[in-house]
Amino acid sequence: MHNTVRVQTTINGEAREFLCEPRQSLLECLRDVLGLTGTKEGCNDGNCGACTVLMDDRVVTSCLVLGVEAQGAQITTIEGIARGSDLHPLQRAFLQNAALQCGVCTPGFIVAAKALLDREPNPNEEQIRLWLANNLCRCTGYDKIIRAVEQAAEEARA
Amino acid sequence: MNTEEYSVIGTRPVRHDGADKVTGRALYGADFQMAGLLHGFILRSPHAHARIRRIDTRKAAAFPGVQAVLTADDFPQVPERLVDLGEGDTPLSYARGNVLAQGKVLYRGHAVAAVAASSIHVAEEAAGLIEVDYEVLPCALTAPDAMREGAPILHEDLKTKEFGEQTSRVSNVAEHFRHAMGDIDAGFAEAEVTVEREFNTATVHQGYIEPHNATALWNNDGRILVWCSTQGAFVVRDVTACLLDVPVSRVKVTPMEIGGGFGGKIPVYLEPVAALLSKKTGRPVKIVMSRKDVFEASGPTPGSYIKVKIGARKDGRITAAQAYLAYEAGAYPGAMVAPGAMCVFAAYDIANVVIDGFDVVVNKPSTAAYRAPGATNAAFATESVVDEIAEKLGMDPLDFRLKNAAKQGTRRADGPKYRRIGCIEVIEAMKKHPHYSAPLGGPNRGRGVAIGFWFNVGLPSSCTISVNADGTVNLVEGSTDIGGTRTSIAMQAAEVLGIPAEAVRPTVVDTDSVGFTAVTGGSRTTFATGWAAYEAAHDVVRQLRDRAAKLWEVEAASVTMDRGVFRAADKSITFQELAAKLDQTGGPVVGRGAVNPRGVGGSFSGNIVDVEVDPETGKVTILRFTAVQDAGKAIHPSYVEGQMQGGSVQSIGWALNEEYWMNGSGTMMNSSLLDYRMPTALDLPMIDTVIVEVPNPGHPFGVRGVGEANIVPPPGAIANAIYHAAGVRMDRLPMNPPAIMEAIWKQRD
Amino acid sequence: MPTVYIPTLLQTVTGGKSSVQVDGATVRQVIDNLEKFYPGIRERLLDQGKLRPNISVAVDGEVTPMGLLEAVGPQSEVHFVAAIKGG
Amino acid sequence: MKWFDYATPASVGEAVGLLKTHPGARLLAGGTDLIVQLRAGRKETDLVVDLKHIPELNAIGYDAAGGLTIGASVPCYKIYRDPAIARAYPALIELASLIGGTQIQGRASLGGNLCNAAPSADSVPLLIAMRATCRMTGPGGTREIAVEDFCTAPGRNVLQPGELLVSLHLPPPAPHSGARYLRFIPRNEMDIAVAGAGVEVVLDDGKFRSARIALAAVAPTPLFVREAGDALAGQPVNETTIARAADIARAGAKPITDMRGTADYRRHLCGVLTRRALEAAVQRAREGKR
Repeated sequence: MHNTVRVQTTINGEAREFLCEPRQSLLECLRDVLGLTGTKEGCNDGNCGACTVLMDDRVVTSCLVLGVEAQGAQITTIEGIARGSDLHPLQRAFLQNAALQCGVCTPGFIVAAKALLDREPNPNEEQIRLWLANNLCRCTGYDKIIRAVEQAAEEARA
Repeated sequence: MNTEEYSVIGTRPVRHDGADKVTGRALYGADFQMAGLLHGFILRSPHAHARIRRIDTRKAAAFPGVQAVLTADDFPQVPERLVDLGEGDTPLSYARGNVLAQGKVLYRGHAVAAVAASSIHVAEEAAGLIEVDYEVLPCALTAPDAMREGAPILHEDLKTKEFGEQTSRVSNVAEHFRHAMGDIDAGFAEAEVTVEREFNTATVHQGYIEPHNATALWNNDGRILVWCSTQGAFVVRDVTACLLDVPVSRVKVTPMEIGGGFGGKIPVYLEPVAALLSKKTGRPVKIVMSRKDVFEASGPTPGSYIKVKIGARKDGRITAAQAYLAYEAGAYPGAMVAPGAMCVFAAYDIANVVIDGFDVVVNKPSTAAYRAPGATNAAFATESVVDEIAEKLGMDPLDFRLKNAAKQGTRRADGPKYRRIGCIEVIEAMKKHPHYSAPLGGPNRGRGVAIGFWFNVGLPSSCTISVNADGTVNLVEGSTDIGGTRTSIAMQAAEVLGIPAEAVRPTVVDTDSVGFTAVTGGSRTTFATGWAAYEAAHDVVRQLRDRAAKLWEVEAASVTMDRGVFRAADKSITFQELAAKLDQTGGPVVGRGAVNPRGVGGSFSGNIVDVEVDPETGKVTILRFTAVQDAGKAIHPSYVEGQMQGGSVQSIGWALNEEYWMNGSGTMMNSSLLDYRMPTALDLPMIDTVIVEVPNPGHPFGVRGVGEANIVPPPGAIANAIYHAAGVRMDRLPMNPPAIMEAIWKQRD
Repeated sequence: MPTVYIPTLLQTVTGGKSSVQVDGATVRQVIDNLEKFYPGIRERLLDQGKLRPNISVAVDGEVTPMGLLEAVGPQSEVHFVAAIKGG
Repeated sequence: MKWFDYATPASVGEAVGLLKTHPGARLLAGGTDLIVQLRAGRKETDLVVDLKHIPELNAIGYDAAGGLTIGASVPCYKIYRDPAIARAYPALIELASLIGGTQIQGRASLGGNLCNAAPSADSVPLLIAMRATCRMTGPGGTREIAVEDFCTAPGRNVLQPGELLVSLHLPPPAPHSGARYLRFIPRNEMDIAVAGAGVEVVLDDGKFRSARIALAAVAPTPLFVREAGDALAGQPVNETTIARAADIARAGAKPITDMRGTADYRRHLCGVLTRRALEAAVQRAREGKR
């Protein structure tokens, strides 16, 4: 007989507990079990980055993580990026630079970019492009996204 | 209104839906949740062409957790008629056949049956138990293949149409278009240089990041409620009603946020299936395509075979041009070859022209629109040949284009004369740009240019505006917002009302809550729905003038309004002050605007591109890219730039790497975002933009629409740059490393 | 009298003529009058009294959403073109 | 995806025990191949065994005398963040940085890349060139083999039923040595190698003391072209000798035509990439940066 698994984890700083089937991805668990639909599914095989979340000290595509692997982990999703009612500098910079059109890739880009700025507060254009190469955007041509990340980095340093 | 004195138009406010979209709160189609929701899964054909002998669903229906299974037989069998799919009229049987195959499967990935179950995993597993007995047939995969004598026939009843005439030829050629003007033989006889080349382009996909999705509930009152990601909620309503044989008023479609479309989210694939599954189960059913489904079973844009011949005199004047275009429609007619044939020479003023276009069905997914559909393939061919002629004449490629550029009064081969257009202004802006004269700065580098045209469209839009007591307004509209159109529409209302963009709160609503509004597509939304907002705002102003007149006890005709201030004689009152006095002057003020506009203004665009070609691997690096486009009037310049950059980059992908890589039996071998190879951030430079503004006299603010023309020139510009870098003229898309290396080897032999 | 431009593939009906002058104050009247000179042409343009699917009419260079009801002036040019939508 | 159960053994012994009771079990490290394959139905299993709770499989150990040991489940990002590896094995840092993109590197492991045994696996040619060995434990105990002997066919390897890869071992870098892996992909990231070449050279007074060359994506398995490296031993370092080794590597390739490239094109790339990788490795050896 198949059993679902109880997973205890921390999501956006809050202790959460949920039941899931081992075959469910972390992405499915976030969206369908926990109602955190800000994390998007674009390809379900790790190649578009729309489902990017932070897991402990690394950035991952949540479609390639099983929900059961979240046991004991610290997960940060797009819902945990804003600081209370204030937007994160990256979120503000995305808006000011018109760095989103349809917006479906935006959560993944912001989460991935946050991980970059947390590690490298002063990235150059090449570093930003390399870091974000696992995130596809089909609307913007990336130009305004790169500028938004540059602006957020500048603001964070100021 | 004096165009120099806009206070809102031309500024760059933060988009109204911005906060929701950077925090993850915005709800897209797949985010929709509802109590009792079931998950649907669609079983798809493993064959590109086969007759369905029998479908046995019994094992699937008996699988634990399965609530319903259906096939095409479950659709009501209604008499054949035409149905508007949002991109023109199509026989109902084609629309229905593409939603669930009837009798035959015509491409790999063609929907065959559907299952609703408690979870997506259960539905998928159960679908695997459906037994389908196929008689596999030979397939035709390219236009030239499908046009061959003795080619496998997809539709036994399909006969070639020629402008309303049904010929007697049973064939894969659904339609033949022809445009002729002048005397083609005399034109070529006059030419001193003639170049004729053949081109092949691969099928490519729009590549939106969000897969198709739909949730439907067949409610107990008989109404069908749909939540989905679509470019046109009313199209979904009308097609769903038609396929399910119910009146349109029985269907209500709520458009959720949409994760990209580019033309690909106009067709309806899932909604009628979800609705029927809901009818069978009494519960809401959600279906989401996988990425593989999106590639294999939604609508890519046609692959094509094109032949272009152009002749010119030594003075640089083009004397004649001829084109033959055969586009792959995919499984059902509608290859967008009509616009391809209308655009192929649209940038030039040529007296003697013959253009033949063929709409050819093949065993690939039924194609859909993709940003200026049909024009990019054609421009790749034309702009390559134009470049070659300019080179043979020893002329600067932009001067050559300028000398032959279409302008107001130029007659196109399809007949009509252009009204005011910005082709010359775009080419002049390219010439003036510092990029055009900048040094290339290294070996194996080359610069290319190209131009392109797209018509843009009008179509109906509706909008209402209600005034709030605090001096803001609520704007209700029906155009799903794919790239910031809430804001570009709201800004036009704000301009009329004399209030800030932020004081307009735009909302996209369901099909019960606003008048008919056609698709977000054809570069029409800022143009047409913006126009509806303009009309609605003027309606509000008219009513507010009456209110001011009442307040001041003067004739309404004596009240004027300028920049949000109403005046009569020595009296004045601001929009905001007056908004607070509505109750005492007659009650709420609601304005309405509904348009089906004429005055559509086509848009020209051009690129300058520098590339470096690795002579040992054939790999192309885009070093610098400048996009120029005539916007008419840029309402929100940031989002105009964004359209130009996005269209350019999609087209760079089309030019260099993207393609449906089909094996001989019609299976797409690279149906993942890994192997389909859309450009990543690391593959590109910044995309410089130049917005040219030649106002469209047909629109109150001069808007032309900017969503599409930008995708047209890049493949030609890049091909020309590759030639100047590596000495090879590429005659196919994609111009990927192996193709370029082969061309280099061939040239060395 | 308005000038009607005959699409290339319809010129079989007009004996090769590429433009024709016919009376009419609306597109519908123009087509009705055209039919008198060139029997059969109406059927190529209309189906059950409506413009055939995916055919648009342009008057003076501009595609009109009014179709057959569009007014036509004495100096007007009338074209029948493929309907364009877009992405 | 079909149902499976999930286990998190805490030791190699426990994992081997699970493999014995569940012959159809699949091992999960980063999951970037396995989860995709299960979802696409290309693999099935009744039990996924997560290896990330076994200390030995998740440790990195380095000392100048003994060399480098990398647990089979160590994700790429831990390798490229490790300063000791960066000093001693810079080519390995580059390698860990080019498998997938940022997010994939947060999960994918060299051990997983090796066990997946794809002909195009990016990590394997360099590991072969750098003389890496594999440590495997199973019901019959522990054994070690050279990486070049590990893959046997597309998707197949030498692991016996019940056996698992524990770690990879690299010998300490030889003096005056340099290594480099170059691959060709149409995009600049997030792509499968059309062809790849991993090399290591050891120099000695203007000559090659030894060289090892291995290729990706041009044979049913990652391909060790021993003869190409051997041809350099004792030869002077110059364009001619390097070109000759590249020719031999190209001749050794047995590519197929598929969506990623034609056989001719891939063979051609083997020559180009081998030459470029050798030049880069020589440069590195001369600069003392390995």
